[in-house]
Amino acid sequence: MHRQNSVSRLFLITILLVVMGMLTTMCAPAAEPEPEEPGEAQVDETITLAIEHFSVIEGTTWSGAHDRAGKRLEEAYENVEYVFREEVGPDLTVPYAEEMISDGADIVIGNAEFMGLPLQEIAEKYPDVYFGSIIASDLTTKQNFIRLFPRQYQALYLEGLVAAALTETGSIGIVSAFPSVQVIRRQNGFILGVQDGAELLGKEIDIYVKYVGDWYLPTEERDIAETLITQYNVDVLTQQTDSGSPLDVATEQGIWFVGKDMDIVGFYGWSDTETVAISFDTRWEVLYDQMIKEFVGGVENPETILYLGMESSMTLADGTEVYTVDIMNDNKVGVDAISPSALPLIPQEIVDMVDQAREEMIAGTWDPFTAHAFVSNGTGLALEGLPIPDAGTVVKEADVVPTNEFLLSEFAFDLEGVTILE
Amino acid sequence: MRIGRPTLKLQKRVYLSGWRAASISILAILVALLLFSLIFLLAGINPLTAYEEIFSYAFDNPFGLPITLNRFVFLLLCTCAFILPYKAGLWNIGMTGQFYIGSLAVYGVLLGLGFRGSEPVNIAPGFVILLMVAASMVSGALYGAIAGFFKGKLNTNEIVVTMMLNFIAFWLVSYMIKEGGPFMNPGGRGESFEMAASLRPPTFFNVPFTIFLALGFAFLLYFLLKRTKLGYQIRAFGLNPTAAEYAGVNHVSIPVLVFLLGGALAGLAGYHYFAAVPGVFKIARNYAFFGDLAFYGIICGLISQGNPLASIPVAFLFGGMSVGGRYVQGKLGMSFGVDFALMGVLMITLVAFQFFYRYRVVFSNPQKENPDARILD
Amino acid sequence: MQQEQTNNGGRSRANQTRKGMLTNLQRGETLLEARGITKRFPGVTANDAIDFSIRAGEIHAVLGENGAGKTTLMKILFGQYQPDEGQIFIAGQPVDFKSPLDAIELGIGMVHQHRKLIPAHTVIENIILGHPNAGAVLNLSRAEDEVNRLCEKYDFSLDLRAKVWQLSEGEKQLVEILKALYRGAEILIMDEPSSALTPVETEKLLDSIQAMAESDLAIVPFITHKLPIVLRISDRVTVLRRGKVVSCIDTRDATEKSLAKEMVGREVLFRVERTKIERGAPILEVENLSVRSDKGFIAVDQLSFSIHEGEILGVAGISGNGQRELVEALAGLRKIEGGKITLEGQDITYANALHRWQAGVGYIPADRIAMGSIGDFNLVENTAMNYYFDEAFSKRGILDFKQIRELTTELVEEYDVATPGVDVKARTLSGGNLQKLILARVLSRKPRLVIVDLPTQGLDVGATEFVRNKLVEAKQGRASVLLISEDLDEIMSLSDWVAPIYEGRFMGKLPADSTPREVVGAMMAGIELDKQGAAT
Amino acid sequence: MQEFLIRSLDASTIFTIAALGELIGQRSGILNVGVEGVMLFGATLGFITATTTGSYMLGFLLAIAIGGLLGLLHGFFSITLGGDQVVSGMGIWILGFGLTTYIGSPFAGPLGLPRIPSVFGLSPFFFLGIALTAIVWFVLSRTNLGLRIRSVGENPVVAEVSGISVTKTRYLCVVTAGMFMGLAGAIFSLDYNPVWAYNFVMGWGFIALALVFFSMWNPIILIGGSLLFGSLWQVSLNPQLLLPDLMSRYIWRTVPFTITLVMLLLMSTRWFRTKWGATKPEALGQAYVKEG
Repeated sequence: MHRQNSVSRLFLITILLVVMGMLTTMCAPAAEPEPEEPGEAQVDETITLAIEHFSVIEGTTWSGAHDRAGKRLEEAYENVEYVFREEVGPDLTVPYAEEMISDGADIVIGNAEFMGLPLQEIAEKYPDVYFGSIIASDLTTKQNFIRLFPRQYQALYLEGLVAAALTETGSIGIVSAFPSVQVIRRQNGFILGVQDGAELLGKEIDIYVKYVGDWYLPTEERDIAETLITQYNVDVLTQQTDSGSPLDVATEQGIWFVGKDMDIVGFYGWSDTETVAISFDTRWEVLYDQMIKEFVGGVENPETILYLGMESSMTLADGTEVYTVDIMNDNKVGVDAISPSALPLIPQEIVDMVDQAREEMIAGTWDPFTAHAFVSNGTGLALEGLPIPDAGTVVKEADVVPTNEFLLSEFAFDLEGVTILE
Repeated sequence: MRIGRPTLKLQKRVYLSGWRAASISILAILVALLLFSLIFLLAGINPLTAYEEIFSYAFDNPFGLPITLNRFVFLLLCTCAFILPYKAGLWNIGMTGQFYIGSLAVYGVLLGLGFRGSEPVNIAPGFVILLMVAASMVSGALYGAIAGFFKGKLNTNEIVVTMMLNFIAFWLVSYMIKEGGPFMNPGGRGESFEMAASLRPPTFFNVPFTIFLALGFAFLLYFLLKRTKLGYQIRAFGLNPTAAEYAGVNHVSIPVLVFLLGGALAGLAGYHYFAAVPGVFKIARNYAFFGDLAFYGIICGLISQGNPLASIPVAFLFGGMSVGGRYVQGKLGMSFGVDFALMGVLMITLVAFQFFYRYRVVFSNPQKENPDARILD
Repeated sequence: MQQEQTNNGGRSRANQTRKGMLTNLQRGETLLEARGITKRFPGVTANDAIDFSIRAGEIHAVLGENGAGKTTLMKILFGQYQPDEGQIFIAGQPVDFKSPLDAIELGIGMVHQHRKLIPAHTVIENIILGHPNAGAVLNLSRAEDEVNRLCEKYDFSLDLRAKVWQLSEGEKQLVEILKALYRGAEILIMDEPSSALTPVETEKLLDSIQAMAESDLAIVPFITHKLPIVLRISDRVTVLRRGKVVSCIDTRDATEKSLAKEMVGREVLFRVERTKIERGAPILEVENLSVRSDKGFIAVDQLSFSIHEGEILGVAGISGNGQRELVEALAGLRKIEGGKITLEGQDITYANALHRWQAGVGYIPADRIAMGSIGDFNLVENTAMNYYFDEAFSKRGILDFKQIRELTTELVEEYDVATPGVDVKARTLSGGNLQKLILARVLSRKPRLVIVDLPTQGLDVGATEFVRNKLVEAKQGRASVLLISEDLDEIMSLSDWVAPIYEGRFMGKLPADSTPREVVGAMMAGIELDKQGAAT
Repeated sequence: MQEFLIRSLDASTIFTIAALGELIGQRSGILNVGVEGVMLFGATLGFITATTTGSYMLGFLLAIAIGGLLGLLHGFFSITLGGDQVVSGMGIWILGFGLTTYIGSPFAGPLGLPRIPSVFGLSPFFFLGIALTAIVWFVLSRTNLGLRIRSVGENPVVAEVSGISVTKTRYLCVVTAGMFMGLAGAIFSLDYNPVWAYNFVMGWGFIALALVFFSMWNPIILIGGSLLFGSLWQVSLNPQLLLPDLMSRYIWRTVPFTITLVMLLLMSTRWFRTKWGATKPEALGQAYVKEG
């Protein structure tokens, strides 16, 4: 009896699915076709930029910045259209990409490195499409598969200078995800800034890094931020994680916060300049802009590694020129981005130094990673065939230009002077 | 009281025909979709358009259907992993953990054979694939069996044990793939090393061979429960453990066995998603997402009322809903979470409709039934 | 509709004003009257136009086979069920019970056959549960004082702080009576009050009941199958059959035989023919068996005995003296603490339940629903409980349900199980039919040792007769039978040997045909007796 | 060290209040495995209300109300409809996870209100937690209502014949339980971590559920368990403060769960049960259908 029961139930459910399927297919032609906008008859010249966001857009700095980049390009160029998918997992990467391509996407970006491999694999199948993927450490490319990343360390260096000036306790804390090349490289930029600032001001400054274990663990991030403040006397806090919790802790505890990836005060209004002393903004649009230009130009062999810094820029629809990365806070850039409440606390020499270093980086005449020696702290992330250099090892001398390859895939040790907390 | 007003009376069903059960399920799904229309309406979207997008993408789209099928295989395995203990009266909330551990075992095999991203030499890829499948199942089984063993031996609540094991497994994966862990990606970016391309299993329309395994296991499970001695013992134990024990069914080995077998299937889901689904081929950084997805196996198992065959269309539907829901959100520019919300509403509606499997509503007319209005004072 | 609502309101007001009215009544006046009570359940009419009355000061017995509608009627009188038709009157006033609360308020108390107590709670907590004057914050010492006063009045002794699970069955019943009295019961409905009590406890109970009836106008309708008790104690007796009142007579006009005839509708033989079988080889030998209870104390204490081929050993005792543990240890369901169990020379001390089934043990448990059957399985699947492991019914791990189905059909026929078919779920069977099915299932395996625990508890006369005869048949088939029962008549009439059990030990092993009933009764209560029956 | 303790206590407070709710429900025989879902609802709706109206009070009230409402829903499924309680609980969890993700997404980010002031350095809810524990303990063990609740959870048939409405009592408990869980969720999102983020309760509801089993249905042991878990949680996040260089931070993170597991196993042993007389409400998880 029971058997009959389930079999016919199964049967019915199958029928339901079939019926639903039929309904939808039958409905499909009846459904109104996408209305084509009358003005844009020259379909061929429209460039569709498709971004696959690995996370949610709303309320995140990383995907939020990519999303804004897409929208800005759409505004800046009449013939650029931006489409996207959110929270794209590895299994969705290819189907979504192919679906968007079938809908006319010309450039497909995966904004997390795990999308690189699958996109790279279908690149040959779609020779007329440019593919792009974020670099965290992998540098493999193909003729139409481009790796891209901004030199965020430049802005982080400037933030470090400000942070050094602001700390009174001499302790700066970083709530960090987990050791990886990307995280360590960015932290190193910040560390160099702090150290230069400390030297200039004759301060003793400790930098504490505490890893949470993942990019997005709001509760743990909060708890760890609290630990840094209460146990390590940190009075300037920054993060290499994705949730808003560390910022909230800084607000609550009345200490300075240094932002990352996006101008959260100006863009999300999550906090104000009473807490956020400085932040930096990543303009992915500069990188995409270069890809679009090459695409429009019909370049068959575009540049496949785009590692752009402040020297590169683009002009937005409203006429402002934006650099790939820049310090930014409350919609102001450059030294103006330093919080008005923080500014009085910062010695003029630091402000000058920030300004000067920024100008030189925009001009492309100076770079913190070129200028400084890389001295190992003996900590970091041991990669395959790349053990962490012993503490004190000078891996790179000052004023030597590090290769992109080194920075992007091998720079996995912490710089001397930082304390990594277990 | 029944006096003077027409009443709805509930009658316990003595017998539920298959057609009725099926129509109740379908009605429940329709009601859920109707309820969810409200959310589309609030977002200013025509529900019909939305559902058309959802269903056509999930079930009738060359790009969407493979995702649906891949999710379906995953869900079906997790559903079967839930069903077997469920039939023995036990709740496996630990598919997530078993799935994680199964995934780890797959990459453990690769590491052990020295194929950390490199191509296998001297060993046929087919053999390595076989090893990976076996490892995922064995490890998932053993991890699952922990809960079964403690349930059988100490009568420890298996819901709580499997839950704790989920949390533990979650962090074990982190340990293995991050920061110097044995499976760390060479770039150290929070996911495991990539599986060598030659170890990718054959696919049919972008769906790996695991679909046949999953379907096969569902049928096997159905047969096991229906016809075999073991299945009989499991069902007896599930309906009345005391009576089963009286009849000689071992109260330790049954819980261990069902969790062992259930864990094996959940472990296989680890192989499926992280070593067989196109585009993945590594323990993904967002492995927690798939861990959460495994929970939907519970829902599918409950809706199919513990019937492995009924769970096939149910898992297919839920796999499609998760894919279509996500798609429609991006397509129609809704805020994030449509897919989760849709599955939540489906779930709660189906829970409510469970009632109608057991009762039927009878309208009774008091005028006819109670001629004496019982006015007595 | 409006009018009816007013009536509703009026009725509940009337209920309130009548509170306590029963105390003013005189002996012999009709307290409670039920007219034309009809209650239907899907498929059955449990009560069919029943008229019933209770007078002040009387002990009124309600007799009937299982399924005759006694319990339904009592539940209606107690407000647990609402009748479909008919009306209840208290002191001449119509009343309408929506829940037991209404009945309790009007002075009706109920002592259930299956104890309605919470084992994890203390005696006093059980007594005050639901009491309207318990107060928001519990004042246990005040309640204890009040209950102690009641105890003194009726000469009960009870530790009010003890947890109920620690009490004996007799004490538990006392708790129920006290609970009803503490709530001000004037009418006490007792369902099978003497089941699970020792003869000694039963005597004491009957005395208390009589005392209550005489001194206090506590009115006690008394439901039982036990005719001697009915004859001894009641003033009037109402006999129900198939939901209808067959007769209502003064007890002094009734005899055991006449009542039985009315209950069953035909003549009943009360004696099962005891056939003597030539004493064969020992089947079951138990040496120094010790078993612990769930609570961890020794429940079976160094027990040694043997049962020979073709013998019935009756273990007489009040539940809770280790019978359950003994039976479960023999069936392989409970870990033993020490000792040795041998079945036909084969050591099965550490064999599990399955091995014991295969070795020839057949166990018929006391709890037919919780242990003996699986309610959601159909009859075929229930039969499979004792056959799934049988090589004859499975091939390479796959069960041959077709064959089991045939077997079930045969058994259902042979054992006269009343069922529409073998595809119905076991839960739809009545107690007697379920027991027949279990019996059929177990005995058809031709076990060498039959362990049977409370085989006729809760069964009606017809089913009881059937079950007992089947046990005797098994014995004639040269099986040995271990019979556990609380019913001394059953033990005495069926067994070859009687072993009264008390606190985990046998008080002796006596030949059933030459031992006076009273001796066994006394031993069950733990009194050491010599063979002559005098206390030592 | 002091701050470390404070964080532990703050976390324990949330476990305590959510678990207390669950305990009340379970004592009346209703198992609600959807604690996480109710907490997510309470947290999200409380957060949205507070952030849009600027009133903490409204936020908490709404969270408590939605908790009660979900309790009512669970009650409707498991009491009135007599459905399987685990099924209903799972449904509530999945619904909570799904709907709050959708509803809350537009509100992602910090709350943007001044912090709730602390009392003696501790969150005021810590004291509320203690008070609620004491009240729940008192009600359950010393009052008539408590006796009723316990009776309904132990044996609803007995309770019913004693004149107690099983349905009413269970509804009362399950709604109260939901309110506690909703409140716990709101404390999480308005006080403990006032930043809305996707699925941010991250399993704390499930931990609360485990704590109830751990507590053997005793509010006093429950608060002990919460404190233990809260401290373990902090230790596992900050091993360098107590036991540096012992093991990987990821393995540390498994410690609270492993210890909970070990404790649960220990409590399941015969030795422990006979010694401490652990009492699971006998009717837990069983539907009660009134006869007749």
